Amino acid sequence: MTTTGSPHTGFAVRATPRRTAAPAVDLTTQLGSVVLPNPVTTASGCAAAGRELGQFVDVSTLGAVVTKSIMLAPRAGRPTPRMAETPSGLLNGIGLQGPGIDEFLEHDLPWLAEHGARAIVSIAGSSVGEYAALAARLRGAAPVVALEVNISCPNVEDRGQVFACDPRAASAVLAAVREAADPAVPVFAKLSPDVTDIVAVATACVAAGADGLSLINTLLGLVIDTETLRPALSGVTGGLSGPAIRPVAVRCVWQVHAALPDVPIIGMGGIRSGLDALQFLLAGACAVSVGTEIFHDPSAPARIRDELAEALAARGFQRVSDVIGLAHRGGSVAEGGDSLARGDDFLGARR
Amino acid sequence: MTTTGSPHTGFAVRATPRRTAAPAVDLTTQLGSVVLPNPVTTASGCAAAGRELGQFVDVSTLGAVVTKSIMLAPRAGRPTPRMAETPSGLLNGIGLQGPGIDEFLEHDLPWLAEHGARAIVSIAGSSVGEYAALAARLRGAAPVVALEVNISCPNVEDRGQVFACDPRAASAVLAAVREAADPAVPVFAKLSPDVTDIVAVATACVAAGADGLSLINTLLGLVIDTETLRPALSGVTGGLSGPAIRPVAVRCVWQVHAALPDVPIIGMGGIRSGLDALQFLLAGACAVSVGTEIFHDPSAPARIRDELAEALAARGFQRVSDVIGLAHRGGSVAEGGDSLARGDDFLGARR
Amino acid sequence: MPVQVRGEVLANRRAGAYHLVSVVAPGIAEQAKPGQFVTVAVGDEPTSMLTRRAFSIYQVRPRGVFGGTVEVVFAVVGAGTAWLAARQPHDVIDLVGPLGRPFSLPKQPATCVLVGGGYGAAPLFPLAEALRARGCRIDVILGAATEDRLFGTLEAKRMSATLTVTTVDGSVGVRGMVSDVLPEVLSATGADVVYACGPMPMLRAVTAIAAAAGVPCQVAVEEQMACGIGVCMTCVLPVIGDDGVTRMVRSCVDGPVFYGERVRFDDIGTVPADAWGASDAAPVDTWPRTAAPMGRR
Amino acid sequence: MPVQVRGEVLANRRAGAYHLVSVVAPGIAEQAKPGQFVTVAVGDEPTSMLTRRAFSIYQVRPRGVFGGTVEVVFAVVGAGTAWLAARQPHDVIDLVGPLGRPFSLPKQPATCVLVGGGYGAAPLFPLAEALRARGCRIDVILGAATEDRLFGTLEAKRMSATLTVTTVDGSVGVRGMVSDVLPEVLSATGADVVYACGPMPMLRAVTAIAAAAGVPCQVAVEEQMACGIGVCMTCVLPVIGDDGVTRMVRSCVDGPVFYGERVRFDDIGTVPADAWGASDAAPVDTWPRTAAPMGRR
Ligand SMILES: Cc1cc2nc3c(=O)[nH]c(=O)nc-3n(C[C@H](O)[C@H](O)[C@H](O)COP(=O)(O)OP(=O)(O)OC[C@H]3O[C@@H](n4cnc5c(N)ncnc54)[C@H](O)[C@@H]3O)c2cc1C
Ligand SMILES: Cc1cc2nc3c(=O)[nH]c(=O)nc-3n(C[C@H](O)[C@H](O)[C@H](O)COP(=O)(O)OP(=O)(O)OC[C@H]3O[C@@H](n4cnc5c(N)ncnc54)[C@H](O)[C@@H]3O)c2cc1C
Ligand SMILES: Cc1cc2nc3c(=O)[nH]c(=O)nc-3n(C[C@H](O)[C@H](O)[C@H](O)COP(=O)(O)O)c2cc1C
Ligand SMILES: Cc1cc2nc3c(=O)[nH]c(=O)nc-3n(C[C@H](O)[C@H](O)[C@H](O)COP(=O)(O)O)c2cc1C
Ligand code: FES
Ligand code: FES
Repeated sequence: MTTTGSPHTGFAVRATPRRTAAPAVDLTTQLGSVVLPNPVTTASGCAAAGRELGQFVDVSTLGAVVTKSIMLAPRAGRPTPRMAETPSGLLNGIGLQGPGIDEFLEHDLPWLAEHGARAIVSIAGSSVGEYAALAARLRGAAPVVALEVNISCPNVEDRGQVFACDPRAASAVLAAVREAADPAVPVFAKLSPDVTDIVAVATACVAAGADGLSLINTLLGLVIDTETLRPALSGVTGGLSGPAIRPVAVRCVWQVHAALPDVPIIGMGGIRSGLDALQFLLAGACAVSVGTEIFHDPSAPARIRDELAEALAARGFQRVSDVIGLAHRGGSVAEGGDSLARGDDFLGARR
Repeated sequence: MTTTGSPHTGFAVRATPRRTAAPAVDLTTQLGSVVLPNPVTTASGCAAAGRELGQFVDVSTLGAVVTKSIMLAPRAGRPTPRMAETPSGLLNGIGLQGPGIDEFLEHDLPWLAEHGARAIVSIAGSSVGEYAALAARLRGAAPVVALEVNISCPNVEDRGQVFACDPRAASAVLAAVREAADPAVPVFAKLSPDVTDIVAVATACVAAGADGLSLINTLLGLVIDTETLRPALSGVTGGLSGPAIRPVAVRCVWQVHAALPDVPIIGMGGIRSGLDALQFLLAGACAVSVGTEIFHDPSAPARIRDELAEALAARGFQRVSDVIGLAHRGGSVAEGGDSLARGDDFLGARR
Repeated sequence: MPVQVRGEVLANRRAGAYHLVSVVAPGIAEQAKPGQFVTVAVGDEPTSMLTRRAFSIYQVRPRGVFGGTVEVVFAVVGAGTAWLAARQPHDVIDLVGPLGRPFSLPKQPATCVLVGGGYGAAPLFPLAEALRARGCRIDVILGAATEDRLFGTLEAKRMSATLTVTTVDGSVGVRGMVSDVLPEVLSATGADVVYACGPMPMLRAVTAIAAAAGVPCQVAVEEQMACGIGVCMTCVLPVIGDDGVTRMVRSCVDGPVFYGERVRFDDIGTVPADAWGASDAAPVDTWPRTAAPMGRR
Repeated sequence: MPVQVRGEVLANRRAGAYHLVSVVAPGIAEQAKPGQFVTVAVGDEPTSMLTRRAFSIYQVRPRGVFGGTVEVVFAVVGAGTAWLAARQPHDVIDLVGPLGRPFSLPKQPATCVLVGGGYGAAPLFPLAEALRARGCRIDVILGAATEDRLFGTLEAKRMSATLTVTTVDGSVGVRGMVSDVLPEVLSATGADVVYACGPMPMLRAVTAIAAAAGVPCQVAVEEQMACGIGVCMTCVLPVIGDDGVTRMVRSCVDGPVFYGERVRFDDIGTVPADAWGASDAAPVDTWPRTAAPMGRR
């Protein structure tokens, strides 16, 4: 095994020599009707629309670029401060600053097309109508391969209730988007973990027409600055991301995959390494998004893709599809691994 | 200022010299009818019943010892593995292993009494009746100063639904416990963050008779072992604790205090330092519990108490009660701090 | 184009209240222009500190026995800078740079006043070098709270026509702030342009004084940054564009150097109502989902 | 009583596949008994690794120029041990110890067979010293997967009547496992007692062989530990008490040394149905709250 992984922290020990030749693993993965060359994408809001990231990563070699949630109109976002670092996490409150759909279609998508990238476009609205309008505007736009519907937004038509926190509101959005969008383009609903029953929300979205699910958006958090004695973010609360939330994210993917095994899932939340990505695939995701880790390491998406290929090869897998949901099933490979890691081979591995 | 704090990570820079003389801050705090000498307690399940911790900390000098949730009968808990380390967190699935109330009353409480500690006894049951029976058994037992009702347990009478995830089930437990318990002993409901609306659960518990709230229990999480390709814990999912969850915990305290400003709150979740504890007080907690950090530093509760006193003194506060909920209000001290931390004093502090 | 390199620490030493760390960083050293910055990944892996720390580039040596090197000057303020201060020679650190827009240099020889607050002096030295190469006259003002927080006074003296030093406590130089001496220096030198780097309130004051004197002014700002490369939108501030429209622009890629009069200093920490995309409606956002009062002040 | 100390690293060196680190740890060194362990806080602050790492105590020097010192032998398996391996002399690390129950020593001089697997050999050396001080005869078996994972063969040879070495790959000594040679050594020496430390399956095999030969046996187990001091209940395994009742006992405070025949090796990783507090009812627990199927295998 070339990667000495710590199963507990998910960290590869850097000292371990890396396999140099690219292992022959089939990385393609299927998201509903779409086939991606590999399962590693960027998380919405963590790679803008790909251009800046392009300085560090060849965006055409990623599974897809998931773009920052776009709204109909340009939007200035929240006042600063917009972030606070937390232990193994990041709290942010950007407020969906963005150029609006017109400029996005004019400047951002073409750049992605020119550079051979596949785009999963994230859309956000404050009413069901806005979501539908965005989906309609994106019909036929290249290089869009899927839509991701960010429903962690307050519904201005319903006392600011967040769509993702209510199965009915969530399904209203997804039904409208599925209706308005290009029928050939799969629609993913991006869910919030801040609910009592994420399976209920997932099921409602799928029933309304979502082709897949993106799990998870950030957790609602708050940091108080102990010097100012006030909340650190101008918006008081913010969204918590990063490795801190990874166990929550893997749990959500696990639960939803267990309940809806045929629905494709894009998993995300705290992925820093190929082994972290592997956890999400084993839990049931078909693809993963890398978010906050990009801020730590701008070449992370490419690195994680390569580490994942290596980790799969080291475990004797030839295809990504072989591991999707495998942790639910166990099976011979798992059993073999089990005994090794537990030291059941006696004086093996570790001694 | 003696503590150079990082407002973002909440970590005191260790290199900073510590004030040696104990600062004259009044640390007493009031939890309903009970006055504690200071706001720092141990979190349930992270200090057993105090005895082992007593090797590292004089338990009589803590605000209180919150004991591991006790059930009516002895309980073997879950199979191992019971833990996985996660980034700045810990996932555990102990399964409430414990000796049962008889042995607890016979061996554990007397030890705490002999050693001058105040006990907040955490109780857990699988039916409303079990909770009530526990509360009744604890009537008149010294040195119990409060009960903490751990309602993050599945209700065997309702398809295993967790009490804390349903305002009605939660209030049924709290009503029964309040009824059965010694009227002089305040009853705290310990809530789960894994709900869409924690304020609704909090409000229901208080309406049912809870004198206070403990926030928060662990977040539901899952780690997959990338060697065995299976969940790392025997129970598949587990509870996520540690600094990773601190922003979620502070947010819960903030929301509940905003909605129920007169209800005393014991805050917890990832407290590692006096500044972390201060965040919880500023958000509205009257006391705090130190959990996972005890595993990292067994003398943490005493250290955190001292660091808190220092941090209060350094900020010019004379009483703990002056800071409870202060972050909601702002005010002159906050304004002063604000300008300092922002560098508004021009070439001040940082340059 | 910025690059990401893992380079060996060559030296890490104290300079008054600051630390100077020099790192082998080929690719960064060759490209760096005055006013640009680097970001550093902090903490041993698996680190709990996810965001990289930004530092202005002080010295670069594009060639050398070890390849190009980059030097930064920093103050220890929290866990990340404490970690950096503890790095030893041969330790390897991860740098990304050069980042951001550099200072613009005058096309003709000009009289330039350089104003630095504390470690904000650092980027002024490579700037001074570039200006001198163009035949500019350089006058420097360095200010700090206390003497040990002045950086580079000796070096500044060497490369400037005049050096004025201020300290808030008066321990050395003029008691007061750089803004107290700037009007005098501007008129004495007949300055053509002002360059400034330091805390935001200093930049605001310098900008106001320069504007009053009719002297154009460039400022290098310092805003909290989560990514440093333009993908996250944390580092914004309200800046007036060529078209007169205020936008919340990213200080990491559209800055950190701005024309002072373009920065709406008084509105930093707000979204001005006339900014592009600002809505008068109640702030609609991704995360607030509580019915509880959540207003900040 | 265990203490918590912050002590300087004196030395950190390689020994085959392992690292040996010695640390100034007054208070721990003076109290330590063979079979006890220490825990180490890993990672620079603010560390992302919350649980301390446990290591058997190898050598202690209660007095010395630096005060008492403690030495442990460890393999790098993950981020925590990688961090520990990178510590330099003068670095300070945080130790808690001595923890756990030590090996019991025979009251009379006896013939003792000590069996160590890989780094499990470490606690056998202080044990051997204590046994020799009581006039015991010592025979040692050390086994490992490969030669570089054998620890302390030279030292073992010096202090034992006989030393038998096994490696799985046959690179040195007998090809095979310690359990392959143990029956022979037991009968050849007429052993009175067996002491063993190593991976769980080895301890199970050693216990079975000793039981078959009618020789009492003490084993030092290694279970995942979150706290190491008895407060968390992660480190349990099913052990039969004096009263014949199986309990899930904490290996950190009730162990790590147990009488082999008391440990229900075959039931490790389960809660036996006859264990104290085991319920036949569906496992009731604190956290599962999904309606989705959650069964493990
Ligand atoms: C463009 C730019 C150039 C800079 N140049 C220098 C320099 O040359 N020398 C120097 O000493 N400092 C410089 N700083 C400030 C430096 O980045 C911070 O002091 C440093 O990030 C603090 O890290 P910490 O972990 O010690 O503090 P913490 O307070 O623990 O940091 C927590 C988080 O807040 C951020 N943060 C804290 N303070 C600042 C700050 N003042 N500005 C931006 N982000 C901050 C950190 O990046 C981190 O994300 C510069 C900042 C920017 C944006
Ligand atoms: C009583 C006792 C004595 C030990 N003595 C030694 C010794 O002398 N030499 C030595 O090399 N190792 C010893 N170990 C094992 C050692 O504690 C682990 O190898 C070490 O914790 C791994 O840490 P890591 O960060 O490198 O690995 P990671 O896998 O990243 O650790 C993640 C988590 O799992 C735990 N963990 C991982 N492996 C083990 C293990 N084998 N046993 C217990 N917990 C584990 C860690 O403590 C940590 O909480 C002992 C363990 C125990 C319980
Ligand atoms: C700065 C920042 C901005 C984000 N913006 C968006 C967004 O616009 N739309 C969205 O659906 N998610 C957004 N997210 C959430 C991420 O896409 C992702 O779901 C979350 O951060 C968890 O993944 P991570 O831990 O890898 O970052 C944002 C996250 C961060 C950190
Ligand atoms: C090992 C472990 C066991 C716990 N057992 C209990 C318990 O029995 N009852 C309870 O109410 N909470 C229990 N908790 C939750 C803690 O009391 C606390 O709410 C949570 O861990 C968050 O605080 P922390 O981050 O400081 O640990 C346990 C936590 C841990 C880590
Ligand atoms: S710091 Fe991320 S956009 Fe500027
Ligand atoms: S490790 Fe915590 S009780 Fe043993």
